[in-house]
Amino acid sequence: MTVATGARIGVVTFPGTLDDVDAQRAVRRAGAEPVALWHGDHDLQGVDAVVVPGGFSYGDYLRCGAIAKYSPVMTELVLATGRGLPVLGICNGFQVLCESGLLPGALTRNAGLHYVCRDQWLRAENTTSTWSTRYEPGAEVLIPVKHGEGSYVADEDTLDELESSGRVLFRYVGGNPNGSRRDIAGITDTAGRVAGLMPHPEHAVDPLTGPTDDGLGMFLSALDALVTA
Amino acid sequence: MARVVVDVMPKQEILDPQGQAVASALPRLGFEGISEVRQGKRFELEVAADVDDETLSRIAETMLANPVIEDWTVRREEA
Amino acid sequence: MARVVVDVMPKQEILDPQGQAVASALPRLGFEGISEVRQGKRFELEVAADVDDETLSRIAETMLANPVIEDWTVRREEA
Amino acid sequence: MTHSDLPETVRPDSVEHARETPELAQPHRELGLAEDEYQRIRDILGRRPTEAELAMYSVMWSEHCSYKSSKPHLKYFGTTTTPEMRSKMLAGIGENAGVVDIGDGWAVTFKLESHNHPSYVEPYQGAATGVGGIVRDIMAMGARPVAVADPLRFGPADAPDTRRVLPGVVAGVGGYGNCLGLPNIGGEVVFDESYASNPLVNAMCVGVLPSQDLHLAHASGTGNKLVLFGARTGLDGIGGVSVLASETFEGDESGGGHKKLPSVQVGDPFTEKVLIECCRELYGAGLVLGIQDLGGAGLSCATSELASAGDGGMRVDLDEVPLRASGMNAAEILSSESQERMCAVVRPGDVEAFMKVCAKWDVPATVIGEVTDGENLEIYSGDELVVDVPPRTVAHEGPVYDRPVERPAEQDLIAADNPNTLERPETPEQLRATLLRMTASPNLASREWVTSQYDRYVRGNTVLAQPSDGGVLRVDEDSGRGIAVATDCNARYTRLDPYEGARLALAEAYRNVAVTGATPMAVTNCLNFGSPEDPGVMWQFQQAVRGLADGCVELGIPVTGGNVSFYNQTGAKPILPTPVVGVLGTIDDVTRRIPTGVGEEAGETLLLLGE
Ligand SMILES: Nc1ncnc2c1ncn2[C@@H]1O[C@H](COP(=O)(O)OP(=O)(O)O)[C@@H](O)[C@H]1O
Repeated sequence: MTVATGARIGVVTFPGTLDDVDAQRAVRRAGAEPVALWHGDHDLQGVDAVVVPGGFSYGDYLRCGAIAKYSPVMTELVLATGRGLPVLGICNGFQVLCESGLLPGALTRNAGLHYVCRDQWLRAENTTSTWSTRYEPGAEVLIPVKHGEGSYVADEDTLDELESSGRVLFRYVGGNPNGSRRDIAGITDTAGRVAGLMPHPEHAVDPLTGPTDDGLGMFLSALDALVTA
Repeated sequence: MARVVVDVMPKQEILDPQGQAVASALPRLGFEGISEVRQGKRFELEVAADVDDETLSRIAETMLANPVIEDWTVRREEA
Repeated sequence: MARVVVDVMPKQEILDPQGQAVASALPRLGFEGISEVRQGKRFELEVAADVDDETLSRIAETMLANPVIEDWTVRREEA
Repeated sequence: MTHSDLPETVRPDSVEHARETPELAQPHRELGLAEDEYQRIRDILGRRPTEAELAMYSVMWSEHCSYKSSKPHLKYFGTTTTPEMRSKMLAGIGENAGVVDIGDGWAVTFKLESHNHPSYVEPYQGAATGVGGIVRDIMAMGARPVAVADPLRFGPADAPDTRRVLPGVVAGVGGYGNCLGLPNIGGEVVFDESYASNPLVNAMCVGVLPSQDLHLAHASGTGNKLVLFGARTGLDGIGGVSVLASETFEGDESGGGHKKLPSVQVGDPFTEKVLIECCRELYGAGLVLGIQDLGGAGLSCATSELASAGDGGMRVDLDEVPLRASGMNAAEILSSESQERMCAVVRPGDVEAFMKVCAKWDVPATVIGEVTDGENLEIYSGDELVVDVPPRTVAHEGPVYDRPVERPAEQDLIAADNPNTLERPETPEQLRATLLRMTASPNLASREWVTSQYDRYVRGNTVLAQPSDGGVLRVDEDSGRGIAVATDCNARYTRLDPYEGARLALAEAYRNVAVTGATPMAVTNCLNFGSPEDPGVMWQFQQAVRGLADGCVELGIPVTGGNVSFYNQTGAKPILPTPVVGVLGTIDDVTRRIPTGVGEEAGETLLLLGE
């Protein structure tokens, strides 16, 4: 695998994706090369990791992420995760990963029924996953949330299993913006390589345009993992 | 107690982007033969026995549907 | 051509904030006697005659509903 | 096929048929055309208009499209703008939106638009399609839309109807804007009794483009193709035109299935988002000669404006227009206000490449006509010529009215009732009570419950948004060049003195841009007033235009465009005169922006500037 300085991180664009430019900027800021991946291509262009960014893929009219999961690029992505490719789904990307079955549970309408855009405190719960080693255990970070359907739900057994195996990545603190079960903001797969997160680390990479640069750690963590791999 | 179902659908002449999104995705997934899809809402209400049809219609018309762009129907389900 | 209706409802054990919001607004508007409201989706499909029930179920299960959180039913409407 | 083969109701009312039936009674009054306006159309054409022509003239000569009452007053902006004020202006009044050169090779285009009445009828969709419309105006300049702002006015916060209208409007602005990926960086929420049955939903969009890429909406060059792309055309927003079918051909109300149409349009923000990306790619590849958005008045407006601004004629074939509903007639197709559509003029040799880009984005696109060396706009439905008009008479040479202007007598009374007569808080308790009352006032309370429903982060260039007085956006990541915008209007002041009120709105927006660290450089506006047929309202309007224009001269920045919304009233009672002013500024380096708020460290000095 390539070393971090030459790491190439793919950023998927579906029709209706919005935060792809931001995810690419975050990847660049972290020191890697962003590679644009088009929804209609059966081609991951040999990237070392992939970000599925936020937005409203295909308008999210049926259900968030429901149509995106069928795109050619997702077929390739699901296969590649089987070979260990790190993937981060942010917001709509998280919804797509859940719909695709790469992560358990589902994201439903915010409890308050409104779209919520605000700066949100999160606590790092798992700091050993591919996407979170740069955070101290229990560290609190400030990152924007912006979504209308971000309430994480899963059955009790799944929630217990996520907790006991340390797969809760971040938890909301200082107020739960959407009614997520157990204040869950993000989770990982069993291997800790595929992660999904409702808040937007790519919007917290520069205090000029975001509340903090606390989100950069996620991208840097992935680069670290790519070096040592 | 009775179960009442209110179906709310976008009016025929009104654009239904949701239904359209589903209809155009189906062939891509290999499902042929679906020529049109419209997406609306379904409400299930648990209703006390003394709530009459007129009240149910008023609820549908004022709360559950937006008559400017949606049609609605109310029906009581057999228990 | 046949008209097929797919109803998709949130599972009983899943919180339904939309239905709850309706239920709690009703008394404020003077509508009493509605003890519970659940809100789901209704799809109306125009389907070619040769599309079989199994295909329709697959469409409902894989696309129109998310079985993690939703139940669904498919039925053909009488013409 | 000849006329007589077809039943009355499906036969298109052709130019030929119009010549044959000069006496046929037409529903021009129902379509809002005055007797003399109708006569003028007959004079222009030398015959009665066809059904399709009548539909076209009636929408294009409406107050909304023709500015027939405001034009004589708006001229004042032009006559007061000096060459020096104009020096950074690349496009101004007369184009889809104003454009200014901000330096480093970048141009910025911005405009305010109203969607007041539709938002009262159907708050969510009205507001959503209002945002959609102004965004397409910006796209039509060749720009990438980069931000929106939404000045809003509602009735009293506790009125039941406000509870219906406000949440819908806010959700609509958010739902559409958020889905387009445009950060919301400003706006206003103001409550007043006068807006109770007439809320104001104004929306501003800002776009950026490399200055050499400016696209103006012209159709010229014989043989060039007219391409309609985006959503299909349906029966949306043609409620008014349905009188044609029923009156002209005595169709019965229940027949034909086209009657009682909702004049509400439903927005599809996903289609618009894809349209934005598709347009960016088309411009980037140099595949577009001219472009026009389809807004109010749909194809009538787009075809006549493109042809009118060009140097030739145009031929359009309505059979090529992709329809969403079956059996639409020519007048309906021309008047449909289906959203998310654009019209481009393309060289014949580029059509294939144009279609390829559209296919990549899954955007339906169809050649519907071409530029001709004739003079008229000719529109065919099947083999029948249904429109044959000089385009300028539709788009640019509509009627103009010098409406009576009269300062209302009550104005003196209002002015005499000055604040000196009000009681002042004197004791600490009274001061405390006043302060508490003010903090609790909906007009002063935090707007976070509105702004938290809008995405302000998307695209990663938002440097300042709520609660800042002005929104600041980074335009160039390398140089740090950015822009600032603010919209303002205090309508109560404007009621007291429309001239000073408009100047004040300008001064406030100017200050709000200046305090971010940016230098104000251009102005847009949305002039919301009551009925122009009320001489008192016309006086308010005239005074406000003068105040705004004179203020611009004093500050040395030009009005680059705007919008007029008349007939905002309930019965005979007009809204408070509400000339919303938008100011755009530029900042060399966004890292030097000045955030709003008292500093974070103890011991900082607070200074009061000004008198
Ligand atoms: N209040 C105003 N001040 C300055 N220019 C205005 C004003 N209202 C309209 N205009 C200009 O008049 C022209 C015609 O408006 P246009 O954009 O065609 O109207 P609309 O888009 O509302 O149909 C535009 O260039 C617009 O900028």
